[in-house]
Amino acid sequence: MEYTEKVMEHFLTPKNVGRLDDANAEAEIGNPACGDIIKLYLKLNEETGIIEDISFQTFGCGAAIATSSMTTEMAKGLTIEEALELTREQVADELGGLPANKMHCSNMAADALHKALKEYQEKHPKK
Amino acid sequence: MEYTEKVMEHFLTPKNVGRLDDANAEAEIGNPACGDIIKLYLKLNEETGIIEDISFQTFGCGAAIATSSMTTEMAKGLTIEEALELTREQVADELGGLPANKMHCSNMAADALHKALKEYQEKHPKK
Amino acid sequence: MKRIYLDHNASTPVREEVKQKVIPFLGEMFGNPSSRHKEGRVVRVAVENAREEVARTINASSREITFTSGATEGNNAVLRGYWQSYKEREKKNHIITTAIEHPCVLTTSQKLKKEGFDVTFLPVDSVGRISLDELEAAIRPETGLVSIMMINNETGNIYPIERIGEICQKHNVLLHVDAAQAVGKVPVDVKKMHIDFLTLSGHKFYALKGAGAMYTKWGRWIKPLMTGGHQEKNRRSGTENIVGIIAIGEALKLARDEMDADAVQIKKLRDYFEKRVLDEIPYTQVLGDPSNRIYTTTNISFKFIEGEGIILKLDVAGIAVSTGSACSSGSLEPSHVITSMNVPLEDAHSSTRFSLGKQTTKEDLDYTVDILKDTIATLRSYSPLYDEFMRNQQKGE
Amino acid sequence: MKRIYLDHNASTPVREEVKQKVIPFLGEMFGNPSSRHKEGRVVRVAVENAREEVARTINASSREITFTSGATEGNNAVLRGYWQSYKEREKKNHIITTAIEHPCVLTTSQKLKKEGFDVTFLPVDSVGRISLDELEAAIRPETGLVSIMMINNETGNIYPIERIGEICQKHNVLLHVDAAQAVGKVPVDVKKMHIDFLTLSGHKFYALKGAGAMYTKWGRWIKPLMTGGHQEKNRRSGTENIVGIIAIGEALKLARDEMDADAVQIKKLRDYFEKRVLDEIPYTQVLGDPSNRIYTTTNISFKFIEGEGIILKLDVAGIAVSTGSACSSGSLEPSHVITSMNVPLEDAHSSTRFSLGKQTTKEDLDYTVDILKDTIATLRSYSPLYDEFMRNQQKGE
Ligand SMILES: Cc1ncc(COP(=O)(O)O)c(C=O)c1O
Ligand SMILES: Cc1ncc(COP(=O)(O)O)c(C=O)c1O
Repeated sequence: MEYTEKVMEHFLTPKNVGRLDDANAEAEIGNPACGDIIKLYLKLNEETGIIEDISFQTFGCGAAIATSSMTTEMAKGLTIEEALELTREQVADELGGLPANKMHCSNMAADALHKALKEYQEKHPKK
Repeated sequence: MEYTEKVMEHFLTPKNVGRLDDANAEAEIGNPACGDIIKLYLKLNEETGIIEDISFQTFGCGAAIATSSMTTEMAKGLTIEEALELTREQVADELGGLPANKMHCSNMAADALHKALKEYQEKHPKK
Repeated sequence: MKRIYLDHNASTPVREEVKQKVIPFLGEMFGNPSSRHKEGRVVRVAVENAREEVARTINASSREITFTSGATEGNNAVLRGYWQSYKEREKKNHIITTAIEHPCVLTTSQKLKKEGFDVTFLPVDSVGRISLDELEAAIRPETGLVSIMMINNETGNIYPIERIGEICQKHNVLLHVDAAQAVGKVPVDVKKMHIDFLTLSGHKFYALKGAGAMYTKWGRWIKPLMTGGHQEKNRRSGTENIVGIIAIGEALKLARDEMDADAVQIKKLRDYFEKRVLDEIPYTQVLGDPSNRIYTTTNISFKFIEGEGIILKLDVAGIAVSTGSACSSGSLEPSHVITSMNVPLEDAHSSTRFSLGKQTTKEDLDYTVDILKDTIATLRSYSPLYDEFMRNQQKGE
Repeated sequence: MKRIYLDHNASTPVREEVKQKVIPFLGEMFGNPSSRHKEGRVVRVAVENAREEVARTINASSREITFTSGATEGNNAVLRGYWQSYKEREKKNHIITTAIEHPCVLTTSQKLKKEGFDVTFLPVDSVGRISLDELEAAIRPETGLVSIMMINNETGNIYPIERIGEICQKHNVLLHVDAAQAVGKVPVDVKKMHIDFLTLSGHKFYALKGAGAMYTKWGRWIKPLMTGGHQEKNRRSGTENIVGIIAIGEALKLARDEMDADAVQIKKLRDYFEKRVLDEIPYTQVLGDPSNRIYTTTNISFKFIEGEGIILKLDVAGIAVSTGSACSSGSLEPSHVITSMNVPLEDAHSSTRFSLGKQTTKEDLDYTVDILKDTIATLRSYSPLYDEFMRNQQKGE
């Protein structure tokens, strides 16, 4: 089991780490038992629905950190609708692939993203 | 399983090999199934009962040849009574020992000697 | 980049003397030890000398030593062999082992349990100790075998084999000891410890991977795992791993003389390292039994983070360590050894094993502490658990 | 004294390229391939490359290759694994094998028979051939496995695996092939030959003793001999014999390219040697099937004498060979391979195997013939059987 260079790059120098103080959407996914917790913070433009800023905090293995970083990079600038179409597989592909046993439990940032966006949509129903 | 130097010496340059044309006693022991056949030829002094000459022919492994050679060497010059006391163990000891699995089936020359002597005694009962 | 290897419990480098000793067996000494000719005999003699070294190291007789492909094979041979022999004899179908055994004992016991064997897995306390009273209480008339490791590979905990041996003897139960992490590092005496079966593995004491040995007390007999040629007096068929065997002989010969000095020297370094880590990195804890550990090992948990990140970052900085974290092993659960000690999951996931060796220096460890401080701080800065904890701390103040 | 090694079927020397290839793995490349750090990863990559070489050599895919401690382990793993799996599934408890298998197949089958397995041992004819009609006739609805060697180690006989594979496929029976004497010497194609399980051993093709591999066709599953860590995708637990594995990879890579030339070159020498011996030493006979033999091997019986004496005398003269004689192996019976061919016992006892290798020269063989002539004459001069035979001859004239 080996990580690609891209995974190592995002693990060693992750983008968008930390809390986002002016976030208007967030979601947490995972638990310590499975070894991964991912928390996403989003700042959505309330008019356009565009993700203006996004950040993460992750407790997890190298892949969990790298996929979190990559997911935030990929989601930034997308509309809610676009971001809802972003999949785990796209994240993994963008990282040059993930070891098979990392696909499931360490690649949950896209799920956290969808969760945050759906909760946001519920709270901000389209007029 | 290793042979002693003495065993190798008697195997490589055995003493008293071949048929004895003026033998007055002989015996064969063993069979091809077990892998060893030993044939002894003796020339006994009819007066004194002393083994004046002795030789062997052996089909068998290195130990069988070496023990045959050693047995003939040890028996030469003995009286019948003395030769009947010669044992396999003495032969093995004189050779510096034999591997355990060679003690039984490849150390039969003493048995052949006893057999020859007993048959001789039967044919030449003491007066 | 210079590498700093702190994973000696996973595998040791081959020591130079051992390398030199085995090289002729890659060249002119190539005979099959079962062959009768000179090429075979010289190798046979070398194998028997190595066997003698193993025997001497554990106070056994060389006829009690069988060479194997490692401790995994040895432990399978004992457990499966005992099970096979039990099935033939239809009695004593209960064995006792512990929750903290190496997978080759633990998984094998679990599999035999499915096949009808009765197995008790003794629990451990929060530092990984077993209770001798519990052990004794678990012995029943149908108990035939106790299987306990001498030193745990993850925590370094040392188990009281001599006292366990006395208990087994008192109740007429056989004792199997997985001594893979002990032989070559601490004195082992199969007689004094009342051991019936013992296994060891070359690559834990500077010999080669894929070769080991087992001790079977004279008079004990278990069905072999493999049958065929008459190698190893029928206790283990198959052409022998000559270089592996020669390496074991040489490595143990050297280890016997060096053990005492190592115990002083490496312990000093380990204790120094451990103290610096605990002093200089907050929310950090040693896992295992500090008062009863092998001198090579320290297992430390770094709260709020997952272990794989630690080993990856250390690796990038040139340092090799291992972790009990789930993610790292490819399984989904953290180390069974750590979880059986009831360590909270967050801590279990960050458990990191540093295992020192003969070549480890103070400079190596100083560098490691520096890198580690940075690594832990960085990974914590990513962690939602740490963030939450710090916020709660601030609120509390 | 220069030694002449003519016992390559017992074990080959390690070839120089293999030695050079493994030496770094006794030095800086010492990691445990299960470790996540760099030390582990580089070794993991090397192991996977070696696996790829094995796969390529037998036209398999690398996921079908498991490394073992040799062919004895491999053959035990297949037979015992099949038996274990059969017992679980409660069907197909009949296997077919032959009378001339290596002891690791023969003895293991006999032991499993005692445990309840139903085993047919196919007989062979006077040159050691099996009958394919008899094989097909032996297949019953409950037959699950056929186990047949590709090349016999004593006679060098080659068995028609492809045709056997077709028969097995037709009757939906699995095929296990002990290819220890074949791989690295002749082309092996598991697909074309319809093989389900195949075993090989490094020290038969200039790699190391104590390491081998097995092929398990994708989709087949048998219970492993050893359980524990997750090595070899759980098909064979235990830390890998790295030097042994690397050696296998390198040796097979080289062997694939050299096989065809060897087959021409070594065969020429073997045939030359055999002809000289038969021409120049009376009462001498080749054992085995001259029209279907591996090019390395000739097994010759020298009437009226016992084989141990031959190998001892040749050894003293610097020549290493082996014999099927009883005395030589430490057992009391001559080789089961030779006796199953109904060779008269006197001839069986003198059967002497000469197995040539890549380094064998014509000069070596000329010297061997000279020594052999002398040896046979001397030993016959000791033999009561020879004496009797000659006297009868003379009488007859
Ligand atoms: C305690 C213990 N037992 C058994 C083993 C397995 O031995 P091997 O690596 O020889 O398969 C190991 C090491 O891996 C170990 O640490
Ligand atoms: C045909 C055959 N099968 C199996 C084996 C056993 O293999 P190993 O020497 O690897 O135990 C051998 C050689 O000894 C052999 O010649």
